[in-house]
Amino acid sequence: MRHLSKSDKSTLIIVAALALLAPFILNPFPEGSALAQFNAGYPDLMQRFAIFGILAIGFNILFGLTGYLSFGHAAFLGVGSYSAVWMFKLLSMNIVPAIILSVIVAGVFSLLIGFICLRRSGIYFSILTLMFAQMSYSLAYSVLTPLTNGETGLQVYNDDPQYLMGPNSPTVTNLFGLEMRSTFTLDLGPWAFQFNFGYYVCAFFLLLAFYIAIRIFRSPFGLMLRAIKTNQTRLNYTGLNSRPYTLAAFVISGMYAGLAGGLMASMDPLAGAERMYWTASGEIVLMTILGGVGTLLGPVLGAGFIKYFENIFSKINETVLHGWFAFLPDGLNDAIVWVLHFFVGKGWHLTLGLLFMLIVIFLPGGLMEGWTRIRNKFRGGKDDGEAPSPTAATTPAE
Amino acid sequence: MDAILLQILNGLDKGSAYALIALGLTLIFGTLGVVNFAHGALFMLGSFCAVALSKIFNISKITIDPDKVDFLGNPLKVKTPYVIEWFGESTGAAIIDWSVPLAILFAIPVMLLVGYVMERGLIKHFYKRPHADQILVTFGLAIVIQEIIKAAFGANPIPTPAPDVFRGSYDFGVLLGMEANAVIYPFWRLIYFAFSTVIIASVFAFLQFTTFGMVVRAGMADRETVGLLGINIDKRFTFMFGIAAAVAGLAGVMYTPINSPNYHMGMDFLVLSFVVVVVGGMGSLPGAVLAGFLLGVLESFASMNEVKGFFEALYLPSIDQIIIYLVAIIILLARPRGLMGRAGVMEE
Amino acid sequence: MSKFTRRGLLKSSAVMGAGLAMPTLITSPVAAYTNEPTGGSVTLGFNVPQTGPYADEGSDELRAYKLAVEHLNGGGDGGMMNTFTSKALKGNGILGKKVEFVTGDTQTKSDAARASAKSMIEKDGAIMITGGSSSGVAVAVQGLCQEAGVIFMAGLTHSNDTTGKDKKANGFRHFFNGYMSGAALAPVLEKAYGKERRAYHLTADYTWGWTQQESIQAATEGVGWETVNNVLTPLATTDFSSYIAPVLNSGADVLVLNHYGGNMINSLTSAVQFGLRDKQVNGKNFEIVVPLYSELMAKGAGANIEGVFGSTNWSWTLGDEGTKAFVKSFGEKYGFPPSNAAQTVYAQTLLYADACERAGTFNPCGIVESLEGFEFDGLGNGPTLYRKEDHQCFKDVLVMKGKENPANEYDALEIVEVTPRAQVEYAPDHPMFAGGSLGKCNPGA
Amino acid sequence: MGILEVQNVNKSFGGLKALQNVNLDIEEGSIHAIIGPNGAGKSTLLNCFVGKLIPDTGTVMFDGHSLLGRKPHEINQIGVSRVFQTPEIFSDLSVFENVLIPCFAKRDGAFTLNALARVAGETDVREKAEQMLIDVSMQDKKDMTASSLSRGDKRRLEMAMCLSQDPKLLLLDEPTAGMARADTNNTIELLAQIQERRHITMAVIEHDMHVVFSLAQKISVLAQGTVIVEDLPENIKGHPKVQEAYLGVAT
Repeated sequence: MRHLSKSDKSTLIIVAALALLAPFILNPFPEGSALAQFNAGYPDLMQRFAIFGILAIGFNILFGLTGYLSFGHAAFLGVGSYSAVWMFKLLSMNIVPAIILSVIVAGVFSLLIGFICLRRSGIYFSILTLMFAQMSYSLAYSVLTPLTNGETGLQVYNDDPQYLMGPNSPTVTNLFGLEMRSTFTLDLGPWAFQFNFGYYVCAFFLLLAFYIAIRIFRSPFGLMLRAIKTNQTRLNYTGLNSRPYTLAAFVISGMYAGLAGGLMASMDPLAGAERMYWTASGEIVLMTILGGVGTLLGPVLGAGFIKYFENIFSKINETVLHGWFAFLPDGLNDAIVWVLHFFVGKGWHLTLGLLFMLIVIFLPGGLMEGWTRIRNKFRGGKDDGEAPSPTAATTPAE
Repeated sequence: MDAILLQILNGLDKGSAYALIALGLTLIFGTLGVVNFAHGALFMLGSFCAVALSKIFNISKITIDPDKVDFLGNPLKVKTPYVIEWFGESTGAAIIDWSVPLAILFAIPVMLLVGYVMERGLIKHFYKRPHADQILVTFGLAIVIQEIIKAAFGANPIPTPAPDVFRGSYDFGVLLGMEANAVIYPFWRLIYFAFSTVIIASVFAFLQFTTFGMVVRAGMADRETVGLLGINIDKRFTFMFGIAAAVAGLAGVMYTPINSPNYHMGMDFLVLSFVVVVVGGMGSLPGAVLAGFLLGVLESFASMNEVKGFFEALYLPSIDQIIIYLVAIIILLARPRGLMGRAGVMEE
Repeated sequence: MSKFTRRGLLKSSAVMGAGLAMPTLITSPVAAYTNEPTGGSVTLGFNVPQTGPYADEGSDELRAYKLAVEHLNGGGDGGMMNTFTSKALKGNGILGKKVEFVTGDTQTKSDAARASAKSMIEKDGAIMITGGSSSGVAVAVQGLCQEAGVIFMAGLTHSNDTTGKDKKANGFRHFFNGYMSGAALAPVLEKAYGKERRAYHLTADYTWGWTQQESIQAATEGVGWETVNNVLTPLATTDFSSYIAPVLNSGADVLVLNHYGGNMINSLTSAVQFGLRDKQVNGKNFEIVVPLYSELMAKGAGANIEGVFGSTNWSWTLGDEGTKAFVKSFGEKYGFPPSNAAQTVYAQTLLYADACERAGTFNPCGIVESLEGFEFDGLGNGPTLYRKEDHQCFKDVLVMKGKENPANEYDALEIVEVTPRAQVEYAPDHPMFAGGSLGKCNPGA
Repeated sequence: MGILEVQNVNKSFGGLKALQNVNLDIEEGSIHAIIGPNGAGKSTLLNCFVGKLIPDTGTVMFDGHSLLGRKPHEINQIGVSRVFQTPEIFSDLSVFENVLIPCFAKRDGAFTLNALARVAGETDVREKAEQMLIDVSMQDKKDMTASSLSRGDKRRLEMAMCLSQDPKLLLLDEPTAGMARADTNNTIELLAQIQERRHITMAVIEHDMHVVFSLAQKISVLAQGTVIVEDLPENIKGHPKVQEAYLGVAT
């Protein structure tokens, strides 16, 4: 902490506060109310926010700093998950060995893939990573079924060896006995706030990941990575070979992805091959760009944004819509519901697609740019280093 | 021998589809410098032009047949398509039967318009933006187009067969003096191959032999200089976007009888078409076509039982799943800019 | 109608009791089992694909779920509740509690399906999860429900594994499986095409494909057929031409397509394009078999399915009373007949509600007990048994054929034979279902 | 013995002979200009210095090392810095960060895993970077984004970046190309100052005679791929061969 600048420290503290109080912040609406549909403060989604936040932060270390756009990052997430589940199957349901192994395996895997892919740059690099990820997916889905359990996904069975399982060990994922799923519900008036142990484990790792990311951003290493993005020729004529730097960034972000994968399996001990499909990699890219490439907080926001839509908007069905507009006369109610039903429930993809377009058209620096703009309006234009990277913000849409 | 011949046919056929899509992608990239993730969606839109036309032909007049009942016991509603009403049984049925070829005429103006609107309304504003932004916005657009089609036509594939005369297959084996059924190939796929070849040839001829095309090519090589000559290159590039959309659309129309179209077919092709473009070399039209055919043939050979068996003996089962990627990776490692790419294009 | 969950009700009343003026801290009362309903309503979670290739199948399942909820709450004409042999359901909800539901999108991905099921359990307080249209999803969600302590009533899942090596005490499957398809199809195929046949299998290269292929191969070899080759096709294949092309020269005279959904539509279309069905091999007409049919697949494949044999769980064209009642209420509400996916999820919902009534509790363990070994009729499939050993329903299986001249798009398939239950039964420890165990019912909490 | 020695270098592309038997000898501590009309082979020669092109025959030796086929970072590591025709700077970064990078590179050398743990702005490196900015009088523009600088300032920044590595040889490729007169004069002045203060050897490839004659201590004239004259500036001015090469007067 002592190495951080003042503004970084305050960012970290804000993130820590947000993470700690997430069960309150994400549950603003009382339970009975119609708006309770928009509450996101339940364990699974909060865990996902944190996990995908880690993933996006890690991706941003590669893409945001070096400009190398990997289209295959989901592969490392998948590999991390598989290794974690294997640890559950072989040792015990304690998440510590699982998370350690998932980070290591993802690191080794990304070293291997990065070593090959980083021989090329630009779109050639992107397509190479994409192809490696697609191969991993195809193989995991079919040929490698003994290792991955294919279509169904790898899970823990009763007859697995679990060599470290004592007679009294918990049969669900835990941290030295503390179960990930244990939740304490605080009923406060009409609100019910859920404090889930698993979520706080994820939040701890999120903060750790965030802190490391700040350190990397502010280190000479981070500076070199940003130099690679803006001008490789100059960097080479400064006596530096950019390859080791990009490879290190690639491996670090691969390890972040592995950590995310390990955590995902720790919260829910199942690893499916779809986790590695190219659309999953694309989702990571979208999260990062949507939030703000090269910013510290952006990727976390982007991850939250997409996961929120996936989990909240997809669950709004016509019955819910009718409920909301029940106060309107029948005809009008039906008309509104008819229009809205294209955008929620089975139409949530449409809303997401439209929002992608709107954000990238009007906020070239992603959500972080929106935030900076709003803040500048109120504060009269002070900037303390969390502005989106200049490349993303130089050209407005028109 | 017969098996190899068959797979060459298959490969050329598949390859022609890849080449057509990659050609359009490269046209857009080469002229406008835009990475268009919505190109697969344009292909899909083309297919749905054919579906829509066949639905239009099937718009029916509903009469009640009191003698028959439907599954609920209500009087049966009999549907007679208006085209049959108007043009008589045989002509009407023929029009419906020929809806896919007729859709070509329908798709060209529609796709040109779609391309034009897309370029003027959206893509234009992204020329100077980073490629990542272009990817994001076109990906968003692709999702939106898909979802609109899904809302209108549903998620299930919609069978849109070729005209009756083109059903069945041609026996090449007999032609080459082999026994019957040794090498047979469906008529419609042969037509698809021929059609693609013609379209590819026309695009090249257009760029090579017309003044318009020459200006566009010059613009692709050096946009500023052409602009300095007082030529409005932007207008021509917009038109090329329309052409690329139309090429994708036509590829889609003709593809409908081969596989029933569905709303996400564009995404299925997207990854592969990018692989094709990159293997061909970013910005190279001949490269895209060459890579399309190469990967098509390769994929077909990899799916041969003999080849699969050979790799299985080497403990490499399911080689057909990954062969394209493997070969593409090797090509990219051996040739840094794909088969025919230029230096400095999208390498930053 | 504003959405009042049982939780909201509980809390508002609790607050009133404690006095509105002071902010009050109340921790949840200890429940006997996960999401024990305490208010006047009970929430079911319908988890179906709403995006992705199976979205239409998901929509059809949702229609059936809504119909079932309406019937359970005493609305509509009661549908199959009137023909169901168990008369425990009274049309006043379940155990007197009004039935409400929440929906989620599985996206046909295990991850997304589990996320959406979790949110229904954790956020909406769903007491039972049902749905799905692929085996991967069904197995993944079934595992989740076992851990969370809620009941899972599987929707469309055909893999042997769902009630084989991945079976779970909290999970129940009404739908049939790959083994049953094979057992039902083989005799019909023998009758139609003879004993002397040589089959060529194209199989989707993943778990469901493998188990189905294994089942069909075993069943057809049982009636004397020979298996020439089994070629695995990658899941992502869209153009099957290169797999179809060598079939004709392989000496085979039957092509078995172990594909589902888009894969099946595309492979069948390719096979027909290559003119396989117009050819003669070994002096016999070349034939194609699609072991698992669905109405939507038939619709997607269009005229290509004419004369092609396959199997389904149920068909709206059946003549029994249950079927008639269901088709009538579904058809009147939505204007077209239901698919077999719709029927299975409707039946599952009714079966769950009925089990609650008979057990007198929502406790998963009570429900497991009352569903295990339960015999019933009147839900469209004839006399049916929920087997205790593996939670698989045993009932008649339909062998279907693509109709030559369908009258309309819902009439693409016709029933060839209703294979009696006895013929498709197998021992719980049959090798294709070996491994795994139900474990103990888990009430959670 | 000069610090950069070029001996018998030949390079041809297909039929075109771009360089024919080129010999050069750049003395340590001097400013040596290489001039010549368009197409004389200046760029080809420069590319042979930096490893981008490998001559068909001949050697390019720098301080006892061959430069042939070396990668840019290796060439830099043995003491060659390069100023480009259009300034190559890290345009997305701040002016200070631009200078910080070569300072770090000079101190830490190649990548080590250790670098991951270090923190930015350690005092010694920061001080050096500050000093470099003062040397090119840009300390007041320290926090500006590099891309927003004027052309002349970009050139200064690039110079500062090169100098912060204490090179033995500075290669300058048309350092004043595309500059306004005032900027050009500033750049000349800056180069002269640097030469005076640090005695760095400079090889200037240049078009602009004004620059060449204000700076160079020795001039080589390249025409049609060969060095036609190598002499002191005052002797070059009226040299008939030079006039012929530039004006194309037939003999």
